[in-house]
Amino acid sequence: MTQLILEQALNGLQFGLMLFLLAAGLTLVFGIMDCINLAHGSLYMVGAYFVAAAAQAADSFWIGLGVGVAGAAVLGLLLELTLFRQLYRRDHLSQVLATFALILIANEAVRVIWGPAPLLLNPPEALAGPVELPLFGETFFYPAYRLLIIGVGLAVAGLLYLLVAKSRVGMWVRAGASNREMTEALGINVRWLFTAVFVFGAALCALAGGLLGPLLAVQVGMGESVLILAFVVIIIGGIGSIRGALVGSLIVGTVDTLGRALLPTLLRATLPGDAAATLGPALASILIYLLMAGILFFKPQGLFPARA
Amino acid sequence: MAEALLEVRQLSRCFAAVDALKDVDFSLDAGEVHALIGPNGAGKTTFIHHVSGALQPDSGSVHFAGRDVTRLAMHQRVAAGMARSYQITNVFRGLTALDNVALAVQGRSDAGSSFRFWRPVRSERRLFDEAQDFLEQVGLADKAAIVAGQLSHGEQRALELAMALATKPQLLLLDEPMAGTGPEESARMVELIEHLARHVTILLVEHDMDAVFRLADRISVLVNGQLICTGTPEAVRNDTGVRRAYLGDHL
Amino acid sequence: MAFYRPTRWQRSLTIVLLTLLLGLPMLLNSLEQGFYIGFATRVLIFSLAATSLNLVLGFGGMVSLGHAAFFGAGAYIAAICQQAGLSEALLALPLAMLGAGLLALLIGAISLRTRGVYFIMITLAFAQMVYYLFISARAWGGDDGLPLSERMRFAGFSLVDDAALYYLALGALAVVMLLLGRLTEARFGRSIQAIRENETRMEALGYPVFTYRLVCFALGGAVAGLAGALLANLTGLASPALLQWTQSGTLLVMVIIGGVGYLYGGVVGAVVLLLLEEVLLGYFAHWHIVLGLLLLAIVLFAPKGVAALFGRPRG
Amino acid sequence: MPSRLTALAAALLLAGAAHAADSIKVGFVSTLSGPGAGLGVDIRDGFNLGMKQLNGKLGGLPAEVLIADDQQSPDVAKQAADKFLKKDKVDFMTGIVFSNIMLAVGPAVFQNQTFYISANAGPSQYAGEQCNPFFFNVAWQNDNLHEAVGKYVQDKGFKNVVIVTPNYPGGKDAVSGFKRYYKGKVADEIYTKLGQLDYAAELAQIRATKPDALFFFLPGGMGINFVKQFVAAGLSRDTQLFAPGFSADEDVIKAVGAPMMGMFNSSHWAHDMENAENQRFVANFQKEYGRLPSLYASQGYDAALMMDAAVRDVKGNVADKKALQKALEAKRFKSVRGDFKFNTNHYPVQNYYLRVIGKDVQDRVTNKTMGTIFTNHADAYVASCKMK
Repeated sequence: MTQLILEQALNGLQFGLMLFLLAAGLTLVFGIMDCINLAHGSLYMVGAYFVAAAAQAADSFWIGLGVGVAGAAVLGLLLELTLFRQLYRRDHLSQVLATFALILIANEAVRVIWGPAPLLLNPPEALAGPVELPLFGETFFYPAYRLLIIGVGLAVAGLLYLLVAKSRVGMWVRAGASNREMTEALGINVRWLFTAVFVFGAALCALAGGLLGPLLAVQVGMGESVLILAFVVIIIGGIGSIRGALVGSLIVGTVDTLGRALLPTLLRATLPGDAAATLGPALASILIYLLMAGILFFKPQGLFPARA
Repeated sequence: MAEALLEVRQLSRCFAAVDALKDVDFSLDAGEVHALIGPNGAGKTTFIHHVSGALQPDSGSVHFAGRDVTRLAMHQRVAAGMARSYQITNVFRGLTALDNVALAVQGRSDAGSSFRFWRPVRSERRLFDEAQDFLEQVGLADKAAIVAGQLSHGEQRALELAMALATKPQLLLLDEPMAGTGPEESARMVELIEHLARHVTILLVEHDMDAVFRLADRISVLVNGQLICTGTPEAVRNDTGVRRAYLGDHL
Repeated sequence: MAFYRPTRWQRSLTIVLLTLLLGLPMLLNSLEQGFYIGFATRVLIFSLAATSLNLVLGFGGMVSLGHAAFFGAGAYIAAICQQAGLSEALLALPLAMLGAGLLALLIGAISLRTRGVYFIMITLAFAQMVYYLFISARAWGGDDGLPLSERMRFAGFSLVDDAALYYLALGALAVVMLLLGRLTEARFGRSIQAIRENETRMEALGYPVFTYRLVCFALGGAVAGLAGALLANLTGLASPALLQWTQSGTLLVMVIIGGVGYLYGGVVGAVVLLLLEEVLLGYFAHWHIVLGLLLLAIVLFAPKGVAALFGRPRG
Repeated sequence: MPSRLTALAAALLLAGAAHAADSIKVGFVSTLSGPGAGLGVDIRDGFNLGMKQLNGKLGGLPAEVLIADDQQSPDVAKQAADKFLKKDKVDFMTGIVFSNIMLAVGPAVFQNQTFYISANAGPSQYAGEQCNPFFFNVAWQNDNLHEAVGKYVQDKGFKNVVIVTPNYPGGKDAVSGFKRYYKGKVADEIYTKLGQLDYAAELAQIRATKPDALFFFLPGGMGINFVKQFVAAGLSRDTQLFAPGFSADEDVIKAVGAPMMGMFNSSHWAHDMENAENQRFVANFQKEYGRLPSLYASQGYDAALMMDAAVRDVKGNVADKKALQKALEAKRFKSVRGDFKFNTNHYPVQNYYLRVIGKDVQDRVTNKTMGTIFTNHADAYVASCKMK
């Protein structure tokens, strides 16, 4: 039984860290530029397509990942310079409409370029099998590729934490998140800070898209469902705070995975047969929304509000 | 002494280690004009926010007409008869002056509920006539059809007064009515407040000392969130503590 | 901002349009194009749904990105009524409105405690929660949605014939537009518009601002439920796709194209969008790119939307 | 402004009014995007290959095939079908992949008295009490392939089996079919979300139950991801994988490759069948599309041939529904999977074969036919079908 719990916990950690890659970019764009970006999911999708296409062309996962992330960063730069600079000053309604339009354009453009069927993206050959670790007397199997994802996720989280907490640029980012007007007044070239944050967010999206591509499928519309989870994460964590995004994504990741895995078996033990069958999946899928509503009830600004 | 209309007991509130208000005791008798003065940042506007319900205190209580209103929301205190104006003019800039006041009349509990979905408001003559009266009271009778945004600053302050009056309050909280008004506009505002004082109790927060000493029956002085003295204008003028903490030596 | 006042010739235009629409089914049948009666009914139903969002967004000032939850809930309630044997629309439609209205009351009570961006995201998240609730119950058809075995009857008249359902939808839209027209000019309408403009000032005038917004949000939800119940009858299926947040986005697009805060904003937006889709789909399979570019143009260059040409705010 | 709108609408309608009387129209609605896209694309390519061989004619009359993508959503499928039935007034419809979509679209098609030739979805409902004279299935009844695997797993003496299938009608048919012939212990029945792609949680659960065999029915992209993750989790060492033909065919093999080696599955068709019709089909398909045909492609191809034979039988008079029904039931065409005949509920009665995935003579990883599990096997629901 302990193996099951350990494996599900690792699954939760892996899912949480991937959510963090998405939530980090989203919460900064939100916190600093006060701009709601529904098209963040589309950046994740387009990034995954870049990675998949590059991986197929170069016939190597790693080159594909590198090229894909760089391509997404360039796309992020173009988008930021042309559209988002106009949007920062606009009201939230215009931001919602403009970014919703971006989703429509992105989904159709991908369908035109790569066709409606999903793209094939295989993990690197070396990591296709499981890793065997001796644990509590038996050997514990865990897919090597998922361990890679956990590793990359932790590395990026560490890098981001150092960048935001310790570096000068990070200080500007935090200042921008808590009070944008004051930051501008202090003579920081906020325009380029916004661009840098947006591009960095886009790159993180592509990284998540590329890493999750082999586990999920690189297909049209893959961004929409994961976007909701990213929103829930930054609501829980507190808009504009990297720490909030990290804690929020780990909470959502583990609660969602453990809920989906353990709840049905838990309910089956307690409730009569068919009630558990219907209640189990229902409760598991809305667990994180109940969690969000609960947290907001006590802390309406999320756990670590950037804006005091 | 007349039964106190408003009583504030041991009101304290701190914002992240800054004691904005510290154990403030304050009382206001019916029919009185009680001025609250103090240097910038003394906590005057914070005090009014707590009396009007915009902010909740850490400790202490607010009693109005004998009832403990500390936990009541702002709109409930307004319904109980407490109206306020804002330091920075806060009117519906896109609506005509008449519509602004009509909204205030419509909001009153004795003017019928606003949860009405059928009868067009334009057909409720009584509502607009009453609004016109309040405009007359503040001298804006001829500006009824003008959009509030196009009125002069002084006229907008007067409009805000009319809206506060339209809620038929027992107590009127005036937050620096003279702020930003020119000499003859503030003179007209003082006359206006004198006229209003005859039938409504007023808590006046103001920097303009001439207006304060002319209008106030009693004056309280707030410095660094603490009430250092309350009394007649003469008593306050000669109080050494006030002089040193607030007016410096030249008064 | 000023209180919304329809222009003088808007009333006469509405009457002309209404008579035209009454004759449409006969015209279509004579042209042997029965399919377009169903399409016209779909446009009427989406006009109703977009108008319900316009009440919440345009007049109430609440940017809700979860309005599809009530639209879809209405469809599911109709399907569940039909499954339970109640196939009389005269009862099922009000039931759908009541159910969706209560759901809106519940979600509104929690969401309206927040402001700005948080409100947008919380309505989005709650709508997603409603989506998961409906698709996880096997009794309600799980992922495939809940089919209606056959269309309901309205006061005894069967709705199986497309024209009958068309007239029911037209009647519902006409009644709602009449009520909404009155509401916006009545005390409640002026109050929520004033709250939209300056919430603190209205609170300082003694208005229980939270309650007004909640009632407006619930009313919008109820009308969306009505539209959902009608759509379930048209398509014969309460489909989970109705509850998805991208559907909320589409309704939002309709209101914004049509003109936020204009009485006919929802109707014009729905007509323009659905007609554009029908016409363009024939010639350009990837028409969403055209729609996306059109929306960007509207946001950047014409924020007031199409209906701005109709009811210019007076004063 | 609105008056111009209604004028535009009227003009548009007149353009669509002209309707060619003497040609055959086929409405092809299928899943061409999303995880199930591979299946829909194969059916379409198979159907188009059939039309190409009949040089664009059905029963001698010029034929027009209208194609629409249902994006694996019952809602979109209903709208597309409604347009084909009412606006384009098609004579035949085909192409749907998933049973939940078939059940959503069926009623409108039958009410419109249009014949539906299913090239894949064979829900138990249309084989049993809801059977309909206007519904023909040229592929199979959903349960059949699962029954065949159930019988094989039972014969091979596996004792502790886990079943994994999506939570939709097709999935439920799979479980009932498998358990009709497999009498051993079922350790766990895991229902996943239709379209789910990450099976980490389910795989951990499977590892905990330690089954000796695992039967999964996950079509298209779902199957691809499941097998890849199953092998990556190291479960393939001590658990033998079984699947019906449509979770282990060319589309899955092309994506997963070597890890599929040694996997048993059942099917009513295999590309290495000797009959002449099949050899010609496999050769032409490879020439046309450069890949081996999957069983979906063979069903799409058969659907085209079937329509052609029926239209020729009624000499083009598709308006006579009774005659057309008789012609379809007579099945005067030679199917690529050898001979089969229709049961009273219009579902096929045919053989089911055992296949195993290995390397063929050109060293390609593909299916090899091993033997026959069922001969002239009928579905289990025909008794409750009261169609005269």
